Formats: sequence, structure tokens, C-alpha cells
Amino acid sequence: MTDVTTIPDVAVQLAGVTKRFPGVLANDSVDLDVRRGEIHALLGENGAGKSTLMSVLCGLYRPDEGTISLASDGRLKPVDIRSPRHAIELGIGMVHQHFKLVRSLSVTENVIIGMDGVPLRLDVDKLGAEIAEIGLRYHMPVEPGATIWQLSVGEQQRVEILKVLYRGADVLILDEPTAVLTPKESQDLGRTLRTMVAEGKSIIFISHKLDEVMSFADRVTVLRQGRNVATLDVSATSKGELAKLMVGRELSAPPARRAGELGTTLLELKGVSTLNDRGLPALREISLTLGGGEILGIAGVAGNGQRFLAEVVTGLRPTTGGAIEVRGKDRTGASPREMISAGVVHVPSDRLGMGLAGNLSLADNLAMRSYRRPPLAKGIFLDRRKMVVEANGLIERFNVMTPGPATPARSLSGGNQQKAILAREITAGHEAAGGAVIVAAYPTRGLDVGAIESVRARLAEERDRGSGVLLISEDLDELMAMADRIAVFHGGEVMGIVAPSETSIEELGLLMAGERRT
Amino acid sequence: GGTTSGEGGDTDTTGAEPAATTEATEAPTESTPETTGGETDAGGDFKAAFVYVAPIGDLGWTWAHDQGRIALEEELGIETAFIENVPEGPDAERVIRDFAQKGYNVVFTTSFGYMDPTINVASEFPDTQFVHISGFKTAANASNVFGAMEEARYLSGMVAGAATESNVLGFVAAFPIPEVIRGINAFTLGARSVNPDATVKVVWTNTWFGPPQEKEAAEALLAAGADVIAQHQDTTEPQKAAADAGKFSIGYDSDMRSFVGDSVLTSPVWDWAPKYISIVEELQAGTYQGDESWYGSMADGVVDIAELSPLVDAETKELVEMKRQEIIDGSFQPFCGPVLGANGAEIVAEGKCLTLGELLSMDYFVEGVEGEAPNEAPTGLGS
Amino acid sequence: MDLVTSILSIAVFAGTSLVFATVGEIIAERAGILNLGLEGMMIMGAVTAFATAYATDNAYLGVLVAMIVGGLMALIHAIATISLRADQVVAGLALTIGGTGLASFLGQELGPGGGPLVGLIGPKFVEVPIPGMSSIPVIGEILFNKDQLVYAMYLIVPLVWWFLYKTRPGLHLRAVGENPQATDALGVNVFRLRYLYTVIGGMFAGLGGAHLSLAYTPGWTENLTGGRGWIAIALVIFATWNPARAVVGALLFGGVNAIQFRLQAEGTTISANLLNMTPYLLTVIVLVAVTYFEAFRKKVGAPAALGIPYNREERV
Amino acid sequence: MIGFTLEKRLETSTKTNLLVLAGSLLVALSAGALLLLAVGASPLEAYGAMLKGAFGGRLEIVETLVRATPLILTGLSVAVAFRMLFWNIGAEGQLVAGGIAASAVALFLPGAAPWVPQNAWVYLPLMGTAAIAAGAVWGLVPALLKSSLGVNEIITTLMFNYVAILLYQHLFNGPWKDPEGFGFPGSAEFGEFAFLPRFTGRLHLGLVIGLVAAVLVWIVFTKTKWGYEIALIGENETAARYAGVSVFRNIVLVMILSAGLAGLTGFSEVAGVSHRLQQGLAVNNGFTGIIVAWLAKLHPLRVVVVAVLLAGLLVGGDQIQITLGLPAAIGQVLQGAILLSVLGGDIFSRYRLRMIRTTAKEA
Ligand SMILES: Nc1ncnc2c1ncn2[C@@H]1O[C@H](COP(=O)(O)OP(=O)(O)OP(=O)(O)O)[C@@H](O)[C@H]1O
Ligand SMILES: Nc1ncnc2c1ncn2[C@@H]1O[C@H](COP(=O)(O)OP(=O)(O)OP(=O)(O)O)[C@@H](O)[C@H]1O
Ligand SMILES: [Mg+2]
Ligand SMILES: [Mg+2]
Repeated sequence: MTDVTTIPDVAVQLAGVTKRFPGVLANDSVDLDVRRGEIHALLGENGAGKSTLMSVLCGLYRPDEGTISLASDGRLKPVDIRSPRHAIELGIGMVHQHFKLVRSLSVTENVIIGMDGVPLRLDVDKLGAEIAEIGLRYHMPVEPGATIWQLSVGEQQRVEILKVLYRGADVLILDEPTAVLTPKESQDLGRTLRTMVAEGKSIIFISHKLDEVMSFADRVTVLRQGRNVATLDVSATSKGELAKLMVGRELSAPPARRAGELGTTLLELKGVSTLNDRGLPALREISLTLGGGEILGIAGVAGNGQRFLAEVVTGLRPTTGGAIEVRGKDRTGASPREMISAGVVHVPSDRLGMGLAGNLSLADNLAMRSYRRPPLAKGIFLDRRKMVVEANGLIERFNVMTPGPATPARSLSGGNQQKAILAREITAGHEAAGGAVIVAAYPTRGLDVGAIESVRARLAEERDRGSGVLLISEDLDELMAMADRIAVFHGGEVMGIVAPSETSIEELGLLMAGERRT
Repeated sequence: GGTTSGEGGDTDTTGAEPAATTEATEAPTESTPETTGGETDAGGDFKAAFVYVAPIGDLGWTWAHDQGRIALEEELGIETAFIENVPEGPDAERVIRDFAQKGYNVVFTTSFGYMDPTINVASEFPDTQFVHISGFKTAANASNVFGAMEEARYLSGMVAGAATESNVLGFVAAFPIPEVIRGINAFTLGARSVNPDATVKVVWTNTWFGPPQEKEAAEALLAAGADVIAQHQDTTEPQKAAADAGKFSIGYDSDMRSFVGDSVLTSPVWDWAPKYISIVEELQAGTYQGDESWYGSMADGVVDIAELSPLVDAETKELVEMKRQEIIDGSFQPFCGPVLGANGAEIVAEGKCLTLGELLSMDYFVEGVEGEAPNEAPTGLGS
Repeated sequence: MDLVTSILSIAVFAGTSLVFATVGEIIAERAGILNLGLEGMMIMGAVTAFATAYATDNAYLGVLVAMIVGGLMALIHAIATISLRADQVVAGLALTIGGTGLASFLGQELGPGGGPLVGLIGPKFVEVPIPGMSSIPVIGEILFNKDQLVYAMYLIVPLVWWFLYKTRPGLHLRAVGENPQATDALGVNVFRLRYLYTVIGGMFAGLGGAHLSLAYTPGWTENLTGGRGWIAIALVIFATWNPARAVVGALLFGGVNAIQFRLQAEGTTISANLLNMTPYLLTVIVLVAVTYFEAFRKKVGAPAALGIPYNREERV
Repeated sequence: MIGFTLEKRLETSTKTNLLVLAGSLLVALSAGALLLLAVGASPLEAYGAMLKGAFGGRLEIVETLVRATPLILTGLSVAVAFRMLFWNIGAEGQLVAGGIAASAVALFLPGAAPWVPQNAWVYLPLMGTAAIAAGAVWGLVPALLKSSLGVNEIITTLMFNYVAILLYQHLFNGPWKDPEGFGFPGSAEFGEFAFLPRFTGRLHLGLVIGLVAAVLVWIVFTKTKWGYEIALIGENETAARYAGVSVFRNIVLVMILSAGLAGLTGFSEVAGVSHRLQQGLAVNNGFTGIIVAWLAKLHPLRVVVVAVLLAGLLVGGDQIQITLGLPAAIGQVLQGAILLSVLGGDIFSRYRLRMIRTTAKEA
């Protein structure tokens, strides 16, 4: 039997696609059609099944049930997409949420991997010129000879998109492409995407940022718990409606700025410098203070030293100059452990890379701060039963969705991983007399609106208890809404420290671009 | 086990004609599995076990012992068993004990490192005879057997000394232990007896069985000017290296000429068969002195040199054969004075000979050897 | 022939088996598969090469069989680690343990009439001086008065280098060990490539073993490889996964023993045991140096995904 | 279309584990059986002889336990290091270093310090401590190179094996040779005060040391903060650093424990079995320990069980040659086959085979 449908402007149709993972129904009989020449946004909470659905479409996963049809000669024909290679042959290309680039290879090499029609003997220069040309056509300049690890995140993403374009894809899937971009880069990307749809390509665009969806997309599909709950024209909907469709309820307003008085100085950096892994300066004479009951925002384009700031303050990276004081006590050169004892807690940017040991149980992970002290520790011994009891308590209080404390941390969704980390860090911070220093690096990155709401509320709550929060974020709206002051980083230096009430997104953008405030 | 087995063995073997030996040996072998784990029947067969340190196919040391084992089967018709590749160390004791427990009447342990295990097991099985090759310990039912390989080494040295043109002989040596050092010294004395200008260069490999190293060591000696290569290991690599370079060599353990060719001028060889046969016969007759310490000579047949290569000139052949007869009739011993040390010291004065104890603990080089020995040559030895 | 020439000449000869094994391991590791079974594959290659050559009186057939056997053993490693996702370190060790045992077993069974191979003299590769070139002073003796397998090495190494850095499949090979997820997403069949290159690596190891039993120390004896497989694994790091540099390392290590024995023969009085330690200590020292400088240069050393099983539907 | 995929099991029951293990062993034994058939031997007879040779009687069991003793200790040594993903391939060399040190105490302390009472209560602890220290030192160099410079420990620990073994051969062939030993290799025999007490046959206190060590390591792994830190480093080194765990310190400490256990094995072997330093200390116990640890899935108590079973394989393997006249190397082949099939089979306890069906009929 061959299904033939005749909707002329549909480029891809998914019908009843179901994908199960052990214990999880990731996609539940999803129908979706994407038209030629449209940007189709895919919205949904963390774990709603967006990435899974797109992975099915691009041949990475095999669906358990359902049909995918592609337009050819004006008719829709069902296809069995056997592999990513096959998907590419069918004109479907995907830019993944986590970049799939070979870091030690050049831009050209990355683009041509797996390409048919490239001669056995590589002429890297000729191919590079071709790639650079395509880049220019879509407003995405690249340097073909550069090695990936030398590129910024935004440049890496261009390479990802070029990989798909170079293969002549008609259907492009972009999974959370803007999560790691600056506002400016996001806008550039929007322009690029417009150029492409103008040429008749179709784009599926996953995002958690409702603003972007509203400004880029033509239509939007909302997934909730693996099901398609609605497909709407963007022009006929609102941010509020979309948010409600995603989480199934109304969202509350972002937490208000500081209520109480500024407490004593908790953290002071005096001219701190450090080097990156390659021995080059990463922080240059940074001076900052953070008071109790304050949220100090750290803004900047990724790669301008914010990560190093977090590592230096938490003792993970040695300084090469300057001094760090916590509660007035010199802690320069302190080890991570000493910083923990001093009441510095850390929500790291890389959840699974640093914040969690993926294969260990959630209970083990939640004990990372508390295992050294009673009641978990008894001398050199560790009470595993108490550990589980404590983990259950945290899971409940912080509303972490998980089968139980014995579940490996890896199998939690990103949002719940973040909640678990917050639960652990915030609880550890409570032990610091007179308020903790909470270093929160990109705490809401990649989270859905519901999860973001809860993370922000937790941080505000801690601030109100008298802790100081160093909030590193790329989301300027978040900083403007939550921070008491914002320090802007560029090239490892502080370009200026501003109060949100006295500045604008535009001014922050200029500072981030390296224009020192005068 | 026990003394009864000796009589049983007698009845079993006396009737065996040489032609029938093959069958005679196979019959008892089939019954082996049934006799595991227990006493030998009163009228049962005599069984001998061998523990080997290397594979039989090493063409050297172990191969030579296995020839002895085969001779036991063929000539006495007794049942034998062996296990090869048994590392020296804790595993050896287990294997030896296993043989004793399975009722073997005599267990031959053929490597120095089996000495302690042999003595240990002997104390647990007083009715079993143990024969350890090399070493120095004995017990009531554990004897110690070795041979004066230096006698054959001396003769091979004569052949080498006569053959060299560069007057440099190479010796690929295993470990700096007395057995090896004795061999080097005897070889050197033999060489210089026919060619006073000959010197012997020694390269230690610290291997008994390391084909690549032994080859490389031989090549180093060849490059240093040696034109006859002797060795004390269990491979034929030095011989092959010499042959490839168009030079001569002296084998060891077995007649390596048959494996490498006529460039192997001769090989000092072991022949364990006569001694093994006499031990078993004496055991069967109940006359074996269970704690003997036996150091056999060329006269006993345990050591000899293999037939000389056709490339050895007639004069040398004659000379060597003469010396061989002198050794056999006891009128010549390699380590009788005067013997000078590598440092010029007089080790053994004219008219004196090294005692067995002094032979067994030799750790210095004699005059004419170039290389690293554990000790300086002493003076005033011999009696 | 002076001392230096003769040492270099031996180094080339002794290093050839190491070059083959090292290049093979580089290929496998570039694909992301760490194969510590090198020693086992080499020794199996050595015993089967000799057995075949002896039985057929054809050394080339011996080489062929050794490569097939090396490839088959590597295939076991591939099945265990790629399909069954077993730990690569331990699977490799198992292969070495089993391979060493099997080689010893076969050495006693594959001879004429099911007897041992030890001590037999069979066909072997001998020096074939290349006309003209072999008479070039110094160089000629060092490089062009060798056996066919050494000449094969002269061809294979540049070829592998060219393949790795200048061709499309070579690009895929480098990519697969570096980021299999990325490579898979681009339609390159990660599983197939990993299988392929693991097996090719094993074939090279078998070839290395064949050079030992058919050219370097012709014939079969137990422990013929004497730990060369392990040295080759160290050389991969020494060479920082670059086949060209592997040659330098292999020659260096091939020459060390030769130098050691030459010094003894020339009458040095350094303890032989201490001299014997030099290759191993040198390996450690070189490794430390390489690690130290490489860390400074940048992190291109090991293929990033080396040793990590790839599973398309599993998150990393 | 129908295909198969591997699907991760959320949990693995003990029953599944045992079934998979049994299946893997069956595969390995079948492979061995093919080899036996190929040389014309009856696999049943061979395996029967092996079983009997390993566990068929009191003497056999005693010898199996003697063989298991060093494997328990090296298995634990390897398990400790591997738990932290430190690939210590150097237990062999660390064992030898320990044996050298224990022998040094037994041989030379009586002369150097005659006032030390020459009884087992004083000497055995001294020898054990020296062995642990020497093993630890041998493991420490690779540990420090790894933790300070990131030097690959697989290679360094491996190379240190060769160095230790050459050193040990140098000693008993040279400076430490028994002056009464007619120049034969091997040190003098220790005084009786340096013998580990024996229970029956050759079974000595080393077995008890191994069992106690297994329990202690189990306690460290499951009941202590240190065990938690080791697991954390093994899983994610960055996360461990982040949690304030000193990775440098732990690599050093874990290697001291791991290599110390290997060193202790050397003590157990020289004081329990050989009573002197001689050929036979480096008989691959360090490498076999890797197999033991892995088959035991790095679980210290299971290490004991696996060590005994593997020792049975080694001891029983003698019978292949003694009673069947086949090359003993078959035992080694079986070891490799068992390890490989257990490794490969393990996937079926972690994953389940699932059939998938896709509805699209045509491309
Ligand atoms: N490797 C895995 N094994 C088992 N289950 C997994 C695995 N990865 C994810 N899951 C399951 O998938 C669900 C969602 O995970 P996922 O990481 O897709 O969330 P997410 O919304 O994408 O988070 P984020 O947006 O932060 O990346 C979780 O509930 C978890 O149970
Ligand atoms: N590889 C996997 N193994 C097991 N379960 C998975 C896997 N990938 C996804 N899942 C499950 O599928 C569900 C959907 O995950 P998916 O990654 O598609 O979510 P998502 O909508 O992309 O979320 P996010 O917004 O965080 O990216 C999750 O709940 C998770 O449990
Ligand atoms: Mg996600
Ligand atoms: Mg996603």
C-alpha cells in the first residue's frame, strides 16, 4: 500500500510517529507537517520530545511506529529513513543541540566528512573556497582553514549550518540553535534563516525562547509529554498562549529584584588574573565585590572569561595574580575544598561534565557536598542509608522528577539535572554562617520556561536569605530582571559595572562588544 | 609406591624385546588415567615422571632430557610421563607433588630452580625417589645429578681456536652463574691450548631462551671481529647468525649442526640416557643410593661433543680426539694448573687441580676472556 | 662497516616488525579502538606465518596467512568492543593472554605430522640488495640491502601517511576516532569503519609477527615477539598517532638492544642488567617528554574518542 | 521491516547476571572444546580431568587455594586502581618490588640489626610493611607522572614491570646470591622466623591476609568517604575536582593502596612459599590479577571467588598435559577465551535485545 497525499506546499509530513526509550514514551503518535518555504518552530518543555522527534526525522533514531513522508514531484511519498546518510540523500539535514564537530579538524574537513562526490584525493584548498563562498551567500563568513577548537561558539554553529547547506539540504532542522548565541548572533542567524526560506527551503527550528519564536517563525508546534498539543500560526498567537500550552498552566512573573538591605561584603576580588589551558591570559586584573543579599550579574559573550571567573572563585583554577577574599578573609590559592568550607557553592555551566557524575546514582550525586560532614560522615566512614534519606528529602523539597535516588544522574532530563544541582548547592550554602556565595553559571541555559521559573525563584529566595549570588548569564533579560548590578566582561576584563535601572540592553550590548563605559 | 614397584618393574621389562618396545610402552600409557590419585598396585608398573622447564622442542636442554626419557621407555619399557614449560617457582612444587601423589616411582626434575620444591616434596613422599638435575641439595630420597660439561666445552674450544682467523672468538652467554662461567673458561682454555693468541669476547643476554636477543648478541660479536660464535642458551639463533655472516659457530646441548649446517663445527652435548637408565635399573633392583650426589664426566657418557663438521681440518680432528681420550681415561682435566686469571693472577698452580666445590662455584674469568664477570680471579686454588 | 652504520642497519632490520605493529595500532586507534592485544596478534602472526611457510615452502603465503590471522584476532576484538561494547583495555589484554597461549599451542601442533614447529628451518626472506642503490656508501647498507618486507615497509608507511592526511577515507578515519557522533550524523558508517580499521590494524600486527618469524629471527620459538607488541603500543604515543614519526621511534627502539650488545662486545663494563633496562626506561622518559611538550602544543594527542564505545542511541 | 536493537536495561537482576555469566562460560568452554577436538582429545575427559585436578580432593583443593592466594591479592590491587579508572597494568612489577623488599628484610636485617628479636611476630610485620612500601614506591612513580603531567599510566606501569623484573634477576643472580649456594642463582634461604605459618600442605597465612584484605577493601569501597571519592573520580574526574576532592592526592593514595597490595603479594609469596628470593616470583600473577578483577567486576568480595575459580583452572590445567599429554598452553587459551566471552557477554546483562518494527514499506 502506498499512501499518496496531495497537499502541494507540504515538504515533510510526520504521521503518528512514536518513539520509546526504556521507561519513557518520548514521542507519542506525533503528527506534524512542515511547508515549503516556512520556518516552523517546535516548542516544548525540557524532555517534551522535540530533539527525539527531529532525531527520528534525520535518521539518527528509528521510530517504533509512524510514517514519514516527503514531497517529491508534488506528491508526498512515505520514506523509511534508514540512517543520517540516507536522510541527507533525501535532503534532510540537522544541526544538533550539541554540536557535532570534530574539534581537531579544519572547517573544510568538517564540512566534507561523509560527502559523496568528493574525490578520493582531497583538494582542501579548492573545497575550502567553495565552502567560503556558500558562507558568504547566506551571510555566514567562515575561514575554511581554521581548526574548530579555535572558533567561537557562534562560528562553530555556522560550520554546522554550512555542513547541511553544502549537502544541498532542502529541509533544515536546527535544535536550539540560539541557546549558546549572543543576542546579536541570534539576530544574524534569523537573517540567515530568512534568506534560506526565501530560496524555498524549509526550516524546523527548536527553541525555548518565546521571543525568538515570535520574531523568526511562521508557524509553531507545541509538544507536551511527547504529544503534539497544537500547531498554530505565529501571527495568530501570543507568548502567553504558547507558554501556557507548553506547561499546561499559567506562569508567574519573574521574581522581583532585591527586597532587603545589602549585607556585608561576602566576596571580594582584587585584581585577579589567571591563564587558560593553553597558558594565555583569561582574566586580566578583575576587581569585583559581592555583598550579602545581592545578585551580581555577569554578562558577556561566551568565551570572554566568565567561565574562568567561576573557576577562580570556586578554587578550581589557580590565580596568577591578585587576591580573593571571602568574608574578609584572604582565600587566594585556596583549594576547591577550602572554598566549599568557606561557603562558596557553585552551579556549574556544564551539568554533566562537571556538576554531576552521570553514572553514579542521584543519591551519590546529591551527597557531593555533604558527604564529608555528619550526619553522612562518621569519622572515615560514610552512612549510605542516611545518604539515601537525605537524597529523598532533597528530591521532594526541590521537586526533582526522577524514579528515585538510585537512578543514575545521567538519565534525568536536563531540567531535572539542574534542579538536583541547585538542591545540593543551595542546601550546602545554608551551612555557611552569614550567607553563602552562590556562583551560578548559566543556570537556566537550555531549560524550559517552567524550569527557568523555578530556578530563578530559588536563586531569589537565597538572595533574600542573605546569600550573595554571582549570576553568570547570556540572557540579558534575565540579568536585567534579576541582578542588582551587572558586570560586563570582554576579553577577560570588566568593561563596566552597571545597575539595570540605569542602563539598557543596547548599552550592555556595546559593553559586551568591548566598548568600555566612560 | 614403595620398594615393591622395583620388583614389579623387573618382571615387566625383562621380557621386552627391543622390537616390541613400542607396544610395551604404549600399553601402560593407556592405563594412566585409571591409576591417577593413588598407590601403585603391588605388581604394578614402574613409572617415571619428568618435569621440564621449557618445551621439549627447544632443541636444547629440555630436548636432551627428553631423549633420556624416551630411552627409558624404549630400553626399559617403563611408563613415563612428563610436563613441560613448568615455570621455576611455586607452580613447580605443585606439579612435582602431583606426580608423587599419582604414584610415580621416580620423579626427575630437570632445572636448577626445582631444587627447593624437589626437596620439599621428597620429605612428604619418602617412598618416592626424586632426582634433581644441577643444584646441590640432597635428601634421603632426593639425589642430585649433573655432568662435567666443561670437559666437552674444552674440546669445542680447541675446535674453535683452530678455526679462527681473526683470533677473536665470541661467546653468547646466558646468565653470569658458575655453570656458564665454567663453560666459557673451559672453552677459552681449550681454544688457547691450540691457539695461544685466541681471545674470547663475552656478551651476556640474561636470557635462557630469547631468540631475538641471542641473535642480536651474536651479531654484535661478529661485528666486533669474532669469527667463531659459541653460546650457552637454548636456541640456535647465534648459530644462524654466524652462518648468515659466513662465519663458524659452536652449538650447545644437542648437535645443532643438523639444524643449521656444517658451519656449526661441533656442539658440546648432553646424553642423559645412560645415567637415567642406570638410575631406574638400580631403583628397580633396590640398590640405588637415594641421596647420591653425582657429577658425571665424559667417561660416564653424560657429556660429549657431537661429531665434528667436515669443515674441521684433519689435524684438529686428530688433536681433539686425542684430548678426548685423555679426558675419558682421566689423564687430563681442563682446570688443572697452571691456570691464569683474566687479571693475570695465578689461580691454580702447576700440579694442582680445582676441587669439585671450586669448580661448582666458579665466578671469575680465566686469561683470554674479555667481558664482565661477577668476580676478580682469585689465587691459590686447587689441591 | 663501521659501528654506527652497522647499528643503524640492524635498527632498520630490528625495527621493521615494530613499525608494522605500530602503524597498525595507529590506524586502529585513529578509529577510536585501543587494541592492547597487539602482542597476542603479533605472536599469532609469527607462528602461523612460519607454519604456513614451512608447510607450503612459500614465505609469501606465510605473510598472507599471518595477516589474515592478525585480522581475524582483531575481528574478535572488534566484535567484543564495538558490537558488544566490552571494555577495550581488558578485551585487548584477554586477546594477548589467549593469543600467547594459542601461539604456544600451535607451535607444538602445526609442525610436520602434528608435531612441534620449534627448531625447523623453513623458507625465509633474505637480503635482496637493490641494484645500484645498495652500493651507495653507508645509506645503501643501512637501507637497501634488506629483505622484501623491509622494502614493503618503505612503501607502506608513506602510503598510510598519505591516506590518513590527504584522502577522503583518511579524513573519515581521523574523524571517527575523534568524534564518532559527529561523523555518524554526517552519514559515515561509524561501526563499519571501526570494524574495518581494527581489522586492518590487526593485519599489520600479523605482518609484524611474520617479519620476525620469516626474516628477522627465521623459525619458530616460544616468546619470539618478546614483548614487542607492548613496545609498539608505547610507540604509538611516542609517535603521537603519526605514522611517519612511528618509524623514528621504531628504529630507535629497534636499535637499543643492538647498541647494548655492541657496547658489551666492545668491552664496556656497565652491568648487562642495567643496560637491559634502558629500552624500558627510555620508553618512559620519551613518553614523559612527549606528554609534556604535547600538552603545551595543544591537545591533539590521542584521538578524543579513543577507548569509548559508540552507541548511536545513547547519550554521552 | 523488522530489526533488532539493544535496549538498555534499567535494572539487572541477579538471575540475569548469573544466566549471562553461565552463557558466557559455556561459549568459552565450547571454544576450548573445539580446540581439544581439533587435536583429537575428548573435551569431556579433558574438562573432567581439570575439574578433578583442581577440586577433586583435599590435596587438590589445598593446592588450588595456594595458587589462588596471590591472585586474590593482585586481583584486589587491580580492582582498587581500576575503580578509579587508573589503569594499573603494573601489579606484576609492584609484586616483584614487594618480594625484593620483604627478602631484603629477611636476609639482611638479622645481620644489620642483630638486636631485633628473630621471631615471626617481629619479622613478618616488618617484612610485610617493607613489601607494601616497596610496591607502593614502584606504583608511585607512574602515579605521580600521571597526576602531575598526565603521562599515560598503562605504558609507564607496564614498563616498570620490566625494570622491576630485571632488577630482581640482577639481585638473585648477583649481589644477593646465596654465598653457600655454589654460585647458583637465588638468595640464601630465610631464617624460619621469616616463614609465614602454614595450615596444611603449603597453605599459608597469605590466604588469610588475602581474605582480610578483600573485606577491608570492600569496606573502603562501600562504607567510607574515601571509597566514595574513588568512585567519583572514576566516574567523572572534573566532577570530583568540583566536589573538592583532590584528584592528585587520590591518585597517589589509591596507587599506594593498589601497589601496596601488589607488594604484599610479593611478601606472601616469598615468605609463604619460596622462603628465598629466586626465579619464580614473576609468574604473571600481576597480569592474571587484571583478569580476576575484571571478571569480578571490580567487586572485592567477588575477587576472592573468581581468584579461586581461576586458580582451579590453572591447577587443573596441569592435568591436560599430565593425563592427556596435550600442550598445557590450552589452559592459557581457555583463560583468554573465558575473559573475552565474559566481557562480550556482559552486554546482555546491561542491555536487552529488542525487536523493532517500522511501518514504512518502501523508501
Ligand atoms: N541516556 C539516557 N538514558 C536513559 N534515559 C535518558 C537518557 N537521556 C535522557 N533520558 C531521559 O530523557 C528524559 C529527558 O531528557 P532530556 O535530556 O531530553 O531532557 P531535555 O529536556 O532535553 O533537557 P535539556 O533541555 O536540558 O537538554 C529524562 O526524563 C530521562 O529520563
Ligand atoms: N537516548 C535516549 N535514551 C533514553 N531516553 C531518551 C533518550 N533521548 C531522549 N530520551 C527521552 O525522550 C524524552 C524526550 O527527550 P528529548 O530530548 O526529545 O526532549 P526535548 O524536547 O528535546 O527536550 P529539551 O528541550 O531539553 O531539548 C525525554 O523525556 C527522555 O526521557
Ligand atoms: Mg534538551
Ligand atoms: Mg532537546
